[in-house]
Amino acid sequence: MSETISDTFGEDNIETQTSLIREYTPIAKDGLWNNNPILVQMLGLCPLLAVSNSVINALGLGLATIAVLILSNMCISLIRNIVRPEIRLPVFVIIIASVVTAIELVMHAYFHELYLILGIFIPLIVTNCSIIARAEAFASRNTFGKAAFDGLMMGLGFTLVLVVLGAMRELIGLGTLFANAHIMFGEGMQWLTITVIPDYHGFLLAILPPGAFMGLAFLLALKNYISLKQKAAKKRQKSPLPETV
Amino acid sequence: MLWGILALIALAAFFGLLLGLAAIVFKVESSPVVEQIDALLPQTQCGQCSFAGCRPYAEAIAAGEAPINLCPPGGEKTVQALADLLDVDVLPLEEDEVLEGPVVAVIIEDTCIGCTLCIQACPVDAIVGAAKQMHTVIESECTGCELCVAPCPVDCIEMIPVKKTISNWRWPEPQYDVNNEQAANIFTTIEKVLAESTHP
Amino acid sequence: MFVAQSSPFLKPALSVSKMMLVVTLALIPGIITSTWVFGFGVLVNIVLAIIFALGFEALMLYLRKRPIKVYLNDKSALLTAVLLGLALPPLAPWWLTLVGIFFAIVIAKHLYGGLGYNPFNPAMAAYAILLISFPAEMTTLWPSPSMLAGHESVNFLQTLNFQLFNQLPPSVTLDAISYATPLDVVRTSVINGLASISEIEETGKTFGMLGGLGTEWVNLAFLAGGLFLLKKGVIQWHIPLSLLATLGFFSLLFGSFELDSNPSPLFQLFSGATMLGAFFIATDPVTAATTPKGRIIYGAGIGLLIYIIRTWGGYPDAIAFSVLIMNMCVPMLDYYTQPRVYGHNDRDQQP
Amino acid sequence: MSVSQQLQGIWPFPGGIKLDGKKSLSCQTVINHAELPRELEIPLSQHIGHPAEAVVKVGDSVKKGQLIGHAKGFVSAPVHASSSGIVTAIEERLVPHPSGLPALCVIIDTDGYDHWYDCTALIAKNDAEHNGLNALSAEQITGKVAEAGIVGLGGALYPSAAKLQTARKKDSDTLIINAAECEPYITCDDALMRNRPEEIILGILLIKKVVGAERCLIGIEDNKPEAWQALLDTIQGYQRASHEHDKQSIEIIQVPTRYPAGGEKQLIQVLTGREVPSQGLPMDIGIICHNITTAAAVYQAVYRGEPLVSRIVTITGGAIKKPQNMEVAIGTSIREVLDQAGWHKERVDKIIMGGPMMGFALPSIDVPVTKATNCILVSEPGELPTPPPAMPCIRCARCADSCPMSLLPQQMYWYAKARELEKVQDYNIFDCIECGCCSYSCPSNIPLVQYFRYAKNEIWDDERERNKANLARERHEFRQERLEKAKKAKQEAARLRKEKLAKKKAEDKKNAAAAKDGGSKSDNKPASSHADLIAEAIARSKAKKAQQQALKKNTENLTEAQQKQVNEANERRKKS
Amino acid sequence: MSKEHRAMNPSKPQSIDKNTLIRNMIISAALLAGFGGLGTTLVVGTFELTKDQIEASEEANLLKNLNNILPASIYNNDLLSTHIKVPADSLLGSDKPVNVYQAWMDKTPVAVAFPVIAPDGYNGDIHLLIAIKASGEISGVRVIAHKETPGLGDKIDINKNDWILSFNGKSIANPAQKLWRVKKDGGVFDQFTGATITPRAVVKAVYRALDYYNANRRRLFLDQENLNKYYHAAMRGKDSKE
Amino acid sequence: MSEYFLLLISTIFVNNFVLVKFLGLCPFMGSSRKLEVAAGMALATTFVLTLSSASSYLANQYILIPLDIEYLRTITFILVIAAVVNFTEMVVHKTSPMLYQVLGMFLPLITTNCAVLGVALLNVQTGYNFFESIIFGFGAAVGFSMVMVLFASIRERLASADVPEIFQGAPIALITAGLMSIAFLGFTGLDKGLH
Ligand SMILES: Cc1cc2nc3c(=O)[nH]c(=O)nc-3n(C[C@H](O)[C@H](O)[C@H](O)COP(=O)(O)O)c2cc1C
Ligand SMILES: Cc1cc2nc3c(=O)[nH]c(=O)nc-3n(C[C@H](O)[C@H](O)[C@H](O)COP(=O)(O)O)c2cc1C
Ligand SMILES: Cc1cc2nc3c(=O)[nH]c(=O)nc-3n(C[C@H](O)[C@H](O)[C@H](O)COP(=O)(O)O)c2cc1C
Ligand SMILES: Cc1cc2nc3c(=O)[nH]c(=O)nc-3n(C[C@H](O)[C@H](O)[C@H](O)CO)c2cc1C
Ligand code: SF4
Ligand code: SF4
Ligand code: SF4
Ligand code: SF4
Ligand code: FES
Repeated sequence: MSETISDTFGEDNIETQTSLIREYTPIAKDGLWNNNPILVQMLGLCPLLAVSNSVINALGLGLATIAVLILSNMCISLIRNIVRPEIRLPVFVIIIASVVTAIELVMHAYFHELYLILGIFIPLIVTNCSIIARAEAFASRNTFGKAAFDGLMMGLGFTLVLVVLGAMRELIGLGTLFANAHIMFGEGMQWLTITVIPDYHGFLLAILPPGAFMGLAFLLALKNYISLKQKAAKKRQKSPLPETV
Repeated sequence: MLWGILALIALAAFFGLLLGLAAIVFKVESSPVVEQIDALLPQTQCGQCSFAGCRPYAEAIAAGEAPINLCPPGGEKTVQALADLLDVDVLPLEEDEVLEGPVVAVIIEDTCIGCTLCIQACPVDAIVGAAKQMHTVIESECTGCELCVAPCPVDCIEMIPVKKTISNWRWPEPQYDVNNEQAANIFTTIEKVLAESTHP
Repeated sequence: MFVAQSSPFLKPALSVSKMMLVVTLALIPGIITSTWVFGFGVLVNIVLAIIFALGFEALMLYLRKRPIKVYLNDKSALLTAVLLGLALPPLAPWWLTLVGIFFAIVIAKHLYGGLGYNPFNPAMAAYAILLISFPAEMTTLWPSPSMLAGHESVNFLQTLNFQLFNQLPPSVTLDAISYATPLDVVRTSVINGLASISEIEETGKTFGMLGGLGTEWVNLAFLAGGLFLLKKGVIQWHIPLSLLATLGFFSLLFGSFELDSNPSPLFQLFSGATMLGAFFIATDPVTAATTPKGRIIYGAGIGLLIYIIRTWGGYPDAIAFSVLIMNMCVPMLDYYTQPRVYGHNDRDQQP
Repeated sequence: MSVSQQLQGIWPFPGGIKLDGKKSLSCQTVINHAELPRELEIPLSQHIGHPAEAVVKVGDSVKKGQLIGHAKGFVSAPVHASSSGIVTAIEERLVPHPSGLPALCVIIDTDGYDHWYDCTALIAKNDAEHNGLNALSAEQITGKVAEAGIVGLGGALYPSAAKLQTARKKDSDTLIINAAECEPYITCDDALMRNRPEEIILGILLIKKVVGAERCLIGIEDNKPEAWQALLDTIQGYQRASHEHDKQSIEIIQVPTRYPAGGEKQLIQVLTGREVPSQGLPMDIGIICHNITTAAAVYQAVYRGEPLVSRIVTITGGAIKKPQNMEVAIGTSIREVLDQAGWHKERVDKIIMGGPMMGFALPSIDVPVTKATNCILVSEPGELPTPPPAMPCIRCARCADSCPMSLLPQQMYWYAKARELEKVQDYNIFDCIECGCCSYSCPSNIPLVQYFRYAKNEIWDDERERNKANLARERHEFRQERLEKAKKAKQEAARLRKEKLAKKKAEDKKNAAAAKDGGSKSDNKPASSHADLIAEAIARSKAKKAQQQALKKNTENLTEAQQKQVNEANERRKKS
Repeated sequence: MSKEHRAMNPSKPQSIDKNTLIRNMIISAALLAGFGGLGTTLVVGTFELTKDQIEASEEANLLKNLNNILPASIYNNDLLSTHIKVPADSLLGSDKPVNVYQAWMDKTPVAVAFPVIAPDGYNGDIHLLIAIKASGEISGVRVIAHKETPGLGDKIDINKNDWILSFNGKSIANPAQKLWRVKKDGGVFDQFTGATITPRAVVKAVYRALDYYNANRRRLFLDQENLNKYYHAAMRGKDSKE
Repeated sequence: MSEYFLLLISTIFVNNFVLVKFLGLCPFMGSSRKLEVAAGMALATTFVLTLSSASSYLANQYILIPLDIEYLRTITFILVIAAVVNFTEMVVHKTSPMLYQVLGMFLPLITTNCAVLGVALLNVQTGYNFFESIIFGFGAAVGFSMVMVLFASIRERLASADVPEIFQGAPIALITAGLMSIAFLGFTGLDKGLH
């Protein structure tokens, strides 16, 4: 898979605007949909399932992950020509670990409650498989700008799924959205919390571990459904046309 | 604080030494995966996969350069087997058309002029005959790749389906299943056949 | 075209549909006794469950484009519904049944491809989901058995009114009609060190003649139904026997060490849903092990887990969880307990 | 001869099913003789192994018992004319086979005289009581059995002579005679035992002598008391008649009636407690098993010199007016047999050759009776109903519980359905005897046996394809190597030529052009230009002659068969 | 993904010769050490920059938790720095020394706050933080950690239910000892539908905390030094008694 | 002794790493399509988890704490883990080619598995001593392996199930994981009850 990606985005840079768009749109599409780290690559599942029990938690970890992805992709892209294959993995891991720790410290300082809630899953961003996968598959083969953009897009793709799953679970489990908004946006933002279903019984399954698995299953099924529909539509479009080689 | 940096540098250096050692001590032999993949390909050598024969395609798959669904002669079966071997998802075959059963080449003997072009085209030497002699296809060797059809100057090579006989007849996969909409009609066919033969 | 039909051409009378029907019939004594002991809520549950189950089953078959009539006729959804209906607390509100049936039929059964493909027992998966999602409803809505003194009887309409509209007659409070099931009492008192078996015995409200007060008769009825199934050859003896034997054995073993915190084997066997579980739930062909040895281990595993969870775990009864846990092991069990094939040495048994 | 009813213990086999025998339908003492038909259609392949090769031509007149197809190879059996007449055709005709495909048959127009070909017996019947049997050598007997075209009539159709010879080599100690006849409806063995017990016993003695077995066990299901009695009486008669030193041990043992007690492996297990090893033969454990009808056929070949030209067929089923056993000439059309027995044409539901458990539905009734035809079962509606379509497997394991081989049919089914052929083999599909117990017990009506047949077929196919692919790979590599060598040789030659024969330059150029032309030929060229093209091609091929020489002929290392094919092709070409 | 890694495994099949081996090792070590150093520097730098803020956040958080049960208005000392460690006590349900925070208004002791463990929850220990005014009246109780069944026993959590506030203002004598129970057992505290164990455990633990407070009231307001002295003396006393 | 036993029970069943704590999910989902692969992965993980749990304890105790640089925990641990994994690979390769065949290809993958770093971090967080750390790591690994192997065996069975198209593959596997997780909730309270 990695090979095909790097093939698509070769090193030749003609800095015209159209070529920029041509080069960067697929990266964005890949990150958000076609090669989404969760929906397609099935990587980074641990944090996804562990912290998606509310929107705010999801958002918090998602943002941290985006930051790590961008920074680590940038660093790795910079050093990509120096590293020898046998220590490639350890070097990447060290870089990622450094970035993560730095971000962890910042969160510890400025988003204390969020830091406490996310707990072990912040340092565990290091082993979030999608980060090392991006380092290997993309950053180590692409230019700085593209690597950074890829980091952003992959991170966004990850966060998007994380937040959607968080919203799903929070809504079904507790009937609210954005509960505890203050731990992220400060005390003034309590109002953000929306009680969508008043007097809701609460469906605990959604909040508990099994609910995380099942929620993701339904998200994936939805993605499959959309992809299938797209494919069917494409086929329908294609078939009346004569075969051109 | 400086200690921290130093400690980690020391640790990393130690680790680097170790890995440097490992890089040499390790030898990763040419991956046996290629062999395994090659063994799964039908060896028709037809090149429909866009590679020069089955082995190059196997190498490409092993290197991650080609998807597993490019071999039409192998069909779904091969894709499935490759997916199992490589632990990846099954992809639908690239080709839309489905091959109908095995075929072999036959040379229409009256037309053949003995030009040997087909001999040269055949990747598995399944055609025998010397120049100006009539050529013939050894049925048991022919892989049905059709490569000999195009070069023949007199169009005397035809691909024919392998004849169905009692000895190569196979029990079909049962279709008599509630999920199969035609299931209910399958066996009335038999009864009809019998009824017909009973009252001719 | 001639299509070959393979031999054999003889077919026996027992079909899937008939099998399910026999099992449902075998449940009837249990249903009647349950209704007698716990009131009309049991019947309401079962009827609601059947309606919902057939509805969901038809819907899923329609969505999956499968022949609806044939599959509805196999009666497996019916059986799942009856079993879940029996397991739910008799005063369960209608929506609890609805959610349960949704998970049983849609998630645990049809997402896997419907009849025959589900690795987990649908009724038990649904029961477990309800138990962790709505623990309050699932544990408190047990009406006290009709044979308990001071029992306020609630008639059919009143029960229905409560289950559908959450309304009780003004003179009756929920607390007055509900009771802690015997297993619950044992779990909360003994395991938390609040009372010993003998102390509970003295109150006379928990232990009946054989097992838990009230549940013993229900269990006896299910036992009778189970024996009927055995006789009919619908189920084999392996699973129920090994299950009950293991459960009995461990309660005897540990009971002889710590008499006062371990209820008797009879109590274990005739309380809660033991008999229902042993003969009707653990024997679900789809989700149980299939080889003779595998079935024995499967049953013994369930029995042991029931004992462990009832005695040391967080749930008073454990049929559902034990069955689900053993369901997970079924592919492995089937794999490692294959019978010796004719003409093979024991050694080259490894498949 | 020691005779005992129950000297042996009975070792029950696992699984199996109780079936309603339905034997009383056709179970009468008499065996009727079918009339000779106008036309006989005798398939050349009525056995396992290579088909026989026709030795008669169209127009030949043949007599009853005359060889018309000779055996080709060790595992093969000859075919004989079953009545006298004229060969009118040797062509592909529909034969009784589940595929409904035709196969090569010899068609004989009968003359009605039913003249015997000159058949010589090895010994006369009454010799047996004296020294006739001892005078015969084993080779003589097997020779006669081979000549007579006897194949296993219990259903396996394996050429008996081949089986006997192998068993002889392997020092078998026990001969088991399969008289179980466990399939419902079928009574042809039963009828034979009641009517011709002597033939059977004499046949058994012959077989026993050939294989050198010390003892013989006859296994018979306990639902055939008359047949049992008849055999017992005969054995006792022989025992009384024979000398002390000649005493032979034949025991006849009643086994509980449970399908498939007649399966070779099951019967061996029940009678001896031994198990035939997987993928092995009974001979591996010193046992040889033959059907009772086979024994009778051996008798006929040796004592009467008659080859296998007729057999007893049970005609039964709800749509048959008078179910019965008939001795039918091989090659007689089933339609005629049914007409003679009388049938309710309007009530026919299925027509099955063999029993309901292992037989197959006939694609047509215009197919001949063969050596394999033990029963024609014509059912009426409701008698053998087509089950409703298969439901999904509910894993109830009834199939496994009823499998006499202790297999796990549902696992094999899952994997066969998913086409995971290796897994199917892991579950020992090749130990499946296709008895049908599993399909019978399946509440979901899954055609399990058909899945297993399908899977076995697929595995064989795959095996064949794999072999073919390996061969193709080898040949491809060989070719690459050869081309490489040829290229080098050519370059060398070209260099030499260039130096010495500069004048041939012009022709060389032409060669190159031709080669290019040939390479870029498009496939949809108009047909009208054929003639030109041929001329052109001939010219080209001439021009390339030199090149051909360098390209080593690829006909060198061909196998015999391939060489033959090539030669044949050349022959044909010469002719035309 | 993983599979491709395996398939593409970079292979370096040279014969092992000593010089290349050593060179290789050194280069790898240097590179890795270099990046290790770089990364560590980044982290250390960040740490230095955020160190103070982290500390401040930690303190603010703790203070916020304490202020939930100890209104900031009733004391004026630096609550966080005024704490003592008291030895483990079975009444507190802990087998480790326990931190007790002291609240002072000028020089008068106002209240103490300390953790208590209720060991008999339905699924395990329930960790509580309790603040008791000098008068012996409860200022507030909060559940810090528990494993009770979600939806049943977890109503003791202030985020789920106000039940825990029902302890405010209660003291060891108010209500009377017999009434320090859940209603079902004849006391004054509510239980939740279907869950009596949990509230029972909490009520018991709170009562024990009050008990502990009353038994140790004076000592709890000592500073650490005097407290240690006291315990030393007590120990010695005990020793000599034996 | 009984405490260690309880810790083991608790990490294997009650707080199962995969189903309850959500650690190591990528290999759990990724390498469980085939039983053999899953078993190999499980074996390798068991080994690495135990080893890394012990070695990270040592690194923490003898490097980080004395130098007062606990904030460098993540970097140090990941480095140590990578070293341990690689070293193991080397040793195994040299001493037992057979074992290498089984484990070799999985070892590098494990470096980037949350469970491994997770176990190291949780050790420190809970303050386990050396022996407890080893038990904890081992328990986590056994729990992981058990679930992984069972999951793979169920997934193999699912391969031939008639799953609706959009749920085929990962979705139904996740539903299965969810149901397994529900089953594992049955062990809730065991750690307390056995106490
Ligand atoms: C006859 C009968 C008696 C029951 N008694 C109890 C009981 O004493 N305590 C309890 O928690 N549940 C009781 N239940 C519910 C079961 O214990 C069980 O929770 C439910 O029947 C099915 O779920 P299970 O299979 O998980 O046990 C009873 C159910 C039945 C059918
Ligand atoms: C399921 C099954 C049932 C069989 N039943 C009989 C039977 O009833 N009688 C019989 O002679 N052979 C039966 N056979 C064939 C025997 O296995 C065996 O081939 C035969 O007895 C060998 O004798 P032959 O070589 O003389 O045919 C059966 C085979 C199978 C697989
Ligand atoms: C799955 C399950 C979880 C439970 N969890 C708790 C709990 O966390 N706290 C609690 O007090 N009771 C819990 N219980 C309820 C007890 O079993 C018991 O019913 C109750 O505490 C005693 O109630 P009663 O005295 O009101 O009858 C739980 C019950 C079940 C079945
Ligand atoms: C003996 C027997 C026991 C059964 N037990 C259950 C059961 O416990 N739960 C259930 O949902 N279905 C049960 N069924 C019905 C059916 O097998 C079940 O719905 C399938 O799991 C659906 O695929 C049972 C069926 C039989 C024949
Ligand atoms: S398409 Fe298949 S058969 Fe043809 S050359 Fe490629 S791999 Fe071989
Ligand atoms: S004879 Fe023709 S079709 Fe057959 S293998 Fe050779 S080139 Fe291919
Ligand atoms: S057909 Fe094969 S699998 Fe089925 S019962 Fe007979 S031997 Fe067993
Ligand atoms: S008898 Fe049929 S339904 Fe039962 S396990 Fe066997 S194949 Fe499946
Ligand atoms: S994110 Fe945890 S293992 Fe991949």
